[in-house]
Amino acid sequence: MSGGDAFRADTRQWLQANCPPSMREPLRSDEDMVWGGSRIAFHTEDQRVWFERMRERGWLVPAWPRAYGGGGLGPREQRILGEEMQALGCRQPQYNLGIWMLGPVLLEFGTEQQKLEHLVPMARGEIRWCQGFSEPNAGSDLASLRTAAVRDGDDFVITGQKIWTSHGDKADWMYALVRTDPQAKKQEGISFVLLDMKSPGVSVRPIELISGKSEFCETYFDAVRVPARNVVGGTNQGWRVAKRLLEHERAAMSTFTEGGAPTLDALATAKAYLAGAGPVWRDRLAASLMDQHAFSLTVRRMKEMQAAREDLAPVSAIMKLVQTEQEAAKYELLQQLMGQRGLTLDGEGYTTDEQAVCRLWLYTKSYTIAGGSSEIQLNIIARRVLGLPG
Amino acid sequence: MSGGDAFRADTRQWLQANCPPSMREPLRSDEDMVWGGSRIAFHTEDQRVWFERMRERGWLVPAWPRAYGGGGLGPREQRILGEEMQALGCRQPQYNLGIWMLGPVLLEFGTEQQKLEHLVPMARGEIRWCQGFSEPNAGSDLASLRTAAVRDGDDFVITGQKIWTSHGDKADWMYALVRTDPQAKKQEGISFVLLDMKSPGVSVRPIELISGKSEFCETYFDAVRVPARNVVGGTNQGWRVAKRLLEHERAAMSTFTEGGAPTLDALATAKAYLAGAGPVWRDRLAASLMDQHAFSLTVRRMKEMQAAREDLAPVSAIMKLVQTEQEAAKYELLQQLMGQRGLTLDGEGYTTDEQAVCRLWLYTKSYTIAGGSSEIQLNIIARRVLGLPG
Amino acid sequence: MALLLNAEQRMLQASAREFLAGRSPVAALRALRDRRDTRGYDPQLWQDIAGLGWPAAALPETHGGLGVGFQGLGAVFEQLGRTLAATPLLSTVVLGGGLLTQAGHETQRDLWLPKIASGEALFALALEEAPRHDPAGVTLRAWRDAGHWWLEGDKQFVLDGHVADRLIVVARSSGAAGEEAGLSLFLVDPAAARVQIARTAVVDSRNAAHARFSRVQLGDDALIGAPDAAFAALDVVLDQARACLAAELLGVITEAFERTVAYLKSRVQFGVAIGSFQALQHRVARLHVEIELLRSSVAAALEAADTGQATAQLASLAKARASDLGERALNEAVQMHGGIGVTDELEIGLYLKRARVLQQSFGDGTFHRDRYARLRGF
Amino acid sequence: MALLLNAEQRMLQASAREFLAGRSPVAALRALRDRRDTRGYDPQLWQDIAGLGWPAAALPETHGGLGVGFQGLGAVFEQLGRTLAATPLLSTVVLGGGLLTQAGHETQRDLWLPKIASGEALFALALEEAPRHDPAGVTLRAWRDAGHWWLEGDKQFVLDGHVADRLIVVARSSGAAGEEAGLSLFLVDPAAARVQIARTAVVDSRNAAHARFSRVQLGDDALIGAPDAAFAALDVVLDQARACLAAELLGVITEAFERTVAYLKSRVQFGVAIGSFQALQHRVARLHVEIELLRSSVAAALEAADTGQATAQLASLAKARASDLGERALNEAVQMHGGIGVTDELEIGLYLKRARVLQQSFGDGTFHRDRYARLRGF
Repeated sequence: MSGGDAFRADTRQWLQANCPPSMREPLRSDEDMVWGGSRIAFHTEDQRVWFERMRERGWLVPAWPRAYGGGGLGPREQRILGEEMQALGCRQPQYNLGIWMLGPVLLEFGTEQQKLEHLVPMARGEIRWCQGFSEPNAGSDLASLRTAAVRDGDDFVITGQKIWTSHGDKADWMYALVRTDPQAKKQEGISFVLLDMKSPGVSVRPIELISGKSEFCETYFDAVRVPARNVVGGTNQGWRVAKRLLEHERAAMSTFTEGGAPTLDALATAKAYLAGAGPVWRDRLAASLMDQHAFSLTVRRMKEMQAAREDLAPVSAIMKLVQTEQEAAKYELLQQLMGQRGLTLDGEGYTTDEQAVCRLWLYTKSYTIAGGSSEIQLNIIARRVLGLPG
Repeated sequence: MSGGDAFRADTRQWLQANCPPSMREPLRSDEDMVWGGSRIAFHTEDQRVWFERMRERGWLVPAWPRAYGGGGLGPREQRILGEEMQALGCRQPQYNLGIWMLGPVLLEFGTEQQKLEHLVPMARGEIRWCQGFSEPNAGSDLASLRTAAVRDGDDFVITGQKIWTSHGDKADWMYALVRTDPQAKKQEGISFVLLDMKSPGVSVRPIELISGKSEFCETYFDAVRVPARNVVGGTNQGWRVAKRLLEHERAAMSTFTEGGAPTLDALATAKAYLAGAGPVWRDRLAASLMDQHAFSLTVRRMKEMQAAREDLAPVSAIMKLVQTEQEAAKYELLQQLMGQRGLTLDGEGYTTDEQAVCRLWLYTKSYTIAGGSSEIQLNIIARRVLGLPG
Repeated sequence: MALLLNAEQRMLQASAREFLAGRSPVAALRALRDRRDTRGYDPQLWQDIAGLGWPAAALPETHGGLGVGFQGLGAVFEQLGRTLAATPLLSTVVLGGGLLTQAGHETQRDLWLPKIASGEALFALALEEAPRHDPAGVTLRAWRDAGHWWLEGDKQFVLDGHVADRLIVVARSSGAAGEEAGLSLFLVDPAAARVQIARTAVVDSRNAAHARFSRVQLGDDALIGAPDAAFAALDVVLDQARACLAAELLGVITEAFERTVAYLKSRVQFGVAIGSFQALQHRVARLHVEIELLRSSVAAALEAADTGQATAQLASLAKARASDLGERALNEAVQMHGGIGVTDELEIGLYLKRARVLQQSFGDGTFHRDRYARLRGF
Repeated sequence: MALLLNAEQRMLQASAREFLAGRSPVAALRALRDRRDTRGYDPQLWQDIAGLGWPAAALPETHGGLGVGFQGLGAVFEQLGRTLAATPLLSTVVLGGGLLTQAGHETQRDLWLPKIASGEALFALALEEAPRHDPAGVTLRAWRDAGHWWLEGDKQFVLDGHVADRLIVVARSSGAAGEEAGLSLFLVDPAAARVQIARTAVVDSRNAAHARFSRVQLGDDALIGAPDAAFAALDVVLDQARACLAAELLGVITEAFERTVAYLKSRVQFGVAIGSFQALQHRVARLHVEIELLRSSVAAALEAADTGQATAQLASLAKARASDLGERALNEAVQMHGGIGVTDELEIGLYLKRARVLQQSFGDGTFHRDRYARLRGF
C-alpha cells in the first residue's frame, strides 16, 4: 500500500468516525453554513463539534503549514482529503473569505510577523475578513481607486470609501487597497493593507439591493489609523498582491456551484409549470439544463487538464463568465416559467423553492457584474486567450 | 378639383390606357425586369411598349428636369404618379442603377456639360451604369482606396482594381472613386470620375459567390485614360459626392422590399414543413413574420414622418440594417425548416420556391455585408443617433 | 388614420408628460412602497387625473368621453410607463369601461360609465385562474338556479382587485375549459356575501388580488351581455388593453433606455466614458433598433383599436414585442449600469420589476406568437 | 475513463492531422466538386485511410479493430472536420459496422466486418423518409410472404447511398409510424432487382441518395437481428454516429473559428486590425466560450459511447450543441470575413455548407433538446 493509499484509508476512517451524520447532509439553508470569526454562531451542536474536530487537526486550512496552524498537507493529500469529504458528503466545517483569498497571498507576500499575527487566528476560525477593493467611481476600473492613505509616523491615515464590501457589517478585519502615492501612475501608487474594523473612524452601512436586504455594505473611513507594518507586499506594491488575490477569487467563484451554496431544485420547480406553459418553454428548459450540463462537464475537463498539467488558460478564462451567466439565466427562466406566480416576493401557497425564485431572479442580476463583470471577462478572453490586439 | 387632383385623374387615365395588362402583374422572375443600357433586352413585346411609352413622356425619370430628358414633375406630382402606379400594380418600365444613384448627384454636383452629356441618354434608357467604389483592401473603410489616377495632359491615367462591381460585365459606363492626390489625408485626395467601360485597359471578371454565379465583378484598370472633364464635383473633391451618393444608395436599399424584386412566398413554403417540424419551429416562424410585419409598419411610419417633416434620422438609420438582417434571417429559417430538403441546390420534386431556398439562403449572406455592413450601421446608430462618443 | 398622433393627441401627450413629471415621478411609487401602502395607488393622484379627463379619453363621447381614442389614451399610457405612475387607469377604464361599452346593457352603461369617467368608481377584471394568461381556459362556474345566477370558483392576479368598487367576473356558464363559447360576464360587488378578496403584493409595488367566490348569489342585473357569448367582447377589450399595456411598456423601456445611454455618456472608466466602448455601443444600437420597431407596432395596435381593423393581429404583435423587449432592454439596462444597477437606490430596478409585471399581464411573447400564428392561419 | 485523450488516442489524432493536412486539404474537396465527381469521395484517399487503420479504429479487436474506441475515432472525425475531408467513414464504419456489431449474426459479421476494416466494402444506412430526422417515424414496409421478406417504400438522404456496396434498410415490419417497436433491419444489395438509387447533389459537395424499393424480395439471411426489435440497436448506433458527427462539427467550427481570429488580426481597416474592435472581440470571445463548452460535451459523448453509460443523454447534448454552434459560428465567420467571406474563392463558405449538412444529419438542436428533455423525464 503506498503512502497515499494509507493516507486515504486513515482519512476515510477519521472522517467516518468524526463527521456527525447531520454534517453529511446537503446544505438546505443559510443556517447550514457556519461562518468563522469572532461572532461565529453555531445553529446546532453538531456544527460546533464538526468545526472543533476539524480545527484541532488543522483541517480548517489543510494546505497551510503547521507553523501557521494549518494541516501541512501536500497537494496529493489535499486532493485525497477533498475526494474523501466529497465521497462522504461532508460539509465544509466553516466558510471564511480570508482563508480562501487572503490566506494564499499572505503565504506568498506576507512577512513572517504578518503570517504569525494573521494566519494563526484565521486557521482557528477566529477572524472573519472582508474585502475592501471596489469604490463607487472605480467599478470595473479597479486601479482608479481613490481611498487615500497618508503616512504619519508609524501609521497610515486612511480616508475614503469602499463599496460592495460583502458582510462588511460582520467582519473583524478588512484587507483593502488604498492609494499611498497619488502622483504615481495609477497602478503604481496602490498599497494592500490589513485593517481592524473596530478602528476608530470606520463606519459600515448595509446596501439594499433590488432583491432586498443584502450582505453588501458601504464602508467609510474617516482618518482611520493603520500601523505601517500592516502593509502587505511593500508600500506602493499592492497591485500585484491584488492581482494574485483576484486570481484566487476567480478560481473560487468558478467552482462555486460545487462549493455547495444552497440551491433550489430548478428542474422540479420548473416541471410543475411546464404543462401550462407549453412546448416552447419545454425547449427552453431543456436548453438551460443542457447549458448547465455542458458547464459541469467543462469543470470536470478542467480538473483533468490541471492534473495533466496542460495549459488551463483557454478553459479557466470562461469559468466565471459562464457560471454567473448560467445562474442568472436559470432564474430568468424559472421566473418567467412561473408566469404570474413568478411576480411576488411572498406568495401564499408556494413551495419553499417557488418562494425563493423571484428574489433569486433579482439577486442573481449582480452575479454578472460583481467580481469582474461579464464585459471584463470577455475582454480577458479576447485579448489574453485569443490574442486580439488591445 | 385642385391641380393635384386633376393631375391624379389624368395620370390614372393615361396609365390605364397605356400600361399593358401584363405589365401590371407582380414580378415573377429576373426576366420580368428590364435593365436599361446599350444592351437593353425585352423579353416580351409588352415590355418594349411600356418602356417606350414611359420614355416618351419622360417618365423613366419623372423627377428630372425636362431639359435633361426628364418628366419635370414636382414633388407632389411625383408622389401621385408613384401612388397611381402602385394602385394599378404597374411595373417599373426599367431598372437602372445610374438613374437611382448617379442621376441625383449629377444634378447636384455636375457641370452643365456633364448633365447634358450623361443625363439625357440615361433618361432615354440608353446607358447602363455600374459603381466602382469598393476595393479589395478597402471594404468598410472605403476612403482607404488605392486605385490611382495620375494627371497626364487633358486626361487622367487610371491604374488599379475595383471589386463588387454589380453587373460590371453588362455596364456601359462606370462612376468610380479614384485617388488623385496620394499625399493628401485619405478622404481629401479622392476624385469622382465617369469612365467608359469600353476604354482600352479595362477588364472585367465575374465573381463566383458561395451561392454560385453572381452579378458581381472584379474590374481591373491598366493605364485607362479618362478625360479630366469627366471628374464630377472637382478634383480631390470626390468624397463629398460619394457620401451624397451613398445616402441615395441607403435610401434605395431600405425600400428594396417595396421596389419589387422577385420574392418567394415564405409563409406558404414554410407552412408545408411545420407539421413535421413541430411547435418550436412554429414559434420561430411566427417571430420571423412578426419581425417583417413590424418592419413594414416602420416603413409606413417613416413615410408619415417624412410627409410631416419630422426628424427622420432615428428611424432611417435602422432601415438598411433591419431590412438586410431580416431577409437573411428569413432564408435562414426556411433553409432549416426544410430540414434535409433545405440542403440541395437542385432538388427533384421541389416547388419553384423550395428550389430557390438553399441558394437564397447563401446569397442573402452578402446582404449584411454589402452596402455598409451591419457593423457599420450599428456604429452609425450608436454615434450619430445616440450620440455616443467615437 | 395615421401612425403619428394628431394635434389633439399630441397635446394630451405633452400635458400627460408634464403633469406626471411634476405630480407622479418615480419617487412617488417608491414612497407608496416604502410606506407599505396597501392600496397600490394614490387616490388623490387619481382624482387629479380624473380632473384632467384621462379616464374619459377613450370612452364614447356620449358618455362623457374626449374622443381622442386609443391613440390618445396610448400616448398617456406611454407617459405612465415613463414615470411608473401607479393608477387604476387600465383596470377601471380600459377593462371595466371597455366591457361595459362593448357588452353592457343601456342601464349598466348609464349607471357606471359616467362614474368611471369622473373617477368616482374603480373597476377590476377577474379573469385569470392559472399562472399564465388563458382567457378561454376559464373554469370558474356560473349557473342559474331558483331565479338567480350563482358563482363558484377562484380568480388570481386580479389587477386592482382589492380596491375596486366593482369586479367584472369572467365565468364559465357552459362548455369546457379551453372553449371560447360558454363564457359569461358578471358585475359583482366585492363587498357582497361570500366574496373574499385577498391582496397579493406584487414585485412592482403595485397590487393584485386573489378573489374567491363561494356560491355567490347574483341577480339578473349582474349579467353583462348575453350568457355564454362573452368571448367576443372580452377578446376586443383584451386587445385594447394589450395595446395600452404595450404602450406603457414602450414608455418603461424608452425611459430606461434613455437613462442608460445618458449613464454610458457620463460614467468614466479606464479614463474614458464607457459609452465609447464599441461592444456596449453595438448593444445599445440594437436596443434602439428594437425600440423603433416596437414604436411602430404599438402605434399600429392603438390605431387598430380605434379602427377595429386587424385589431387582434396588431395587438398580439405589439404585446409580444413589448413583452420580449421589456425583458431584454431592462436586463441590459441593469447590466450596463454595473454595480449601482442592482441597488435599490437607483430607480432602474423599479423599471425592471414593472416591465416583468407588464410582460405577464394579458399574455407574454410566447402567448402572442402562438395567437398571431393562429390568426395568420398556421 | 477520462475526457482527455490517452497517449494512444493522442498519437492517432496527431497522425490524422498530419495525414489529412497533406493528403486531403480543403482543396481536395474543392477539386472533387469542380470536376463534378459523382461519387462524392476519393477512392484512393479511402484506400490510404484504410491503410492507416482508421476504419478499424472502433471495431471490436476480434474483427481487426484497433481498440482506441470512439474517443480515438472521434479525434479522427474532428480532424476530418478541420479539412472537410470527404470519406465514407461514418456510413461504412460507424453506421454499417456498428449495426452489424450490435445486431448482426455471427455469419454476417464474419463476412462483412473484415471487409469494412480493410476498406474493401462501403455501407450506407437507409433510414430517413421525411425532411427531418425521425427514426421511429419509419413507414417503409417489410413483410413476410412465401418464405421471403419483401420491402416496399422510399428512403431519402441516404448518405453515401449511391456508392455503397450494401445498404442497411430500416423498415417497419409491424406497428405504426412513430412507434419504436416494429422496426427491422435488412441488408440489401443496391444492385438487386427493383432497387432504384438516385444520387442527390448536396450543398456540401458530398452526396446523398434517394432509394426506392418496389417490392424488393429478400432472403432470410438479409435480416439483421430479430424482426420488430431493431430500435434498441439502431438507437445505440445512432448515438455513436451523433457523437462522431458532433466531433466532426467541432473540427469544422474550430478550424473556421481559428481562421476567423487570424483574419481579424491581419485585416486592417481604418488604420488598425479589425480584431481591435471591441464589438468583434466580444463576439469571438463568446464563440470561444461556446467552443470550450462544446469540446467538453463532445468528449463526454465519445467517452459515453465507449462506456455505454448515459450514452443517449450525452449524445443528444453534444449533437444539439454542435448543430446550433455550427450554425452560429459559421454565420459569424462569414460575416466577420466581410466581402471575401461570401466568395467561393475563400474556403470559409465550404465550412458553412458542411456545417449545415452535419447539423441536419441525425437530428438538429430542436430534435435533441426534445430527446434530452424526454430522457430527463419531462
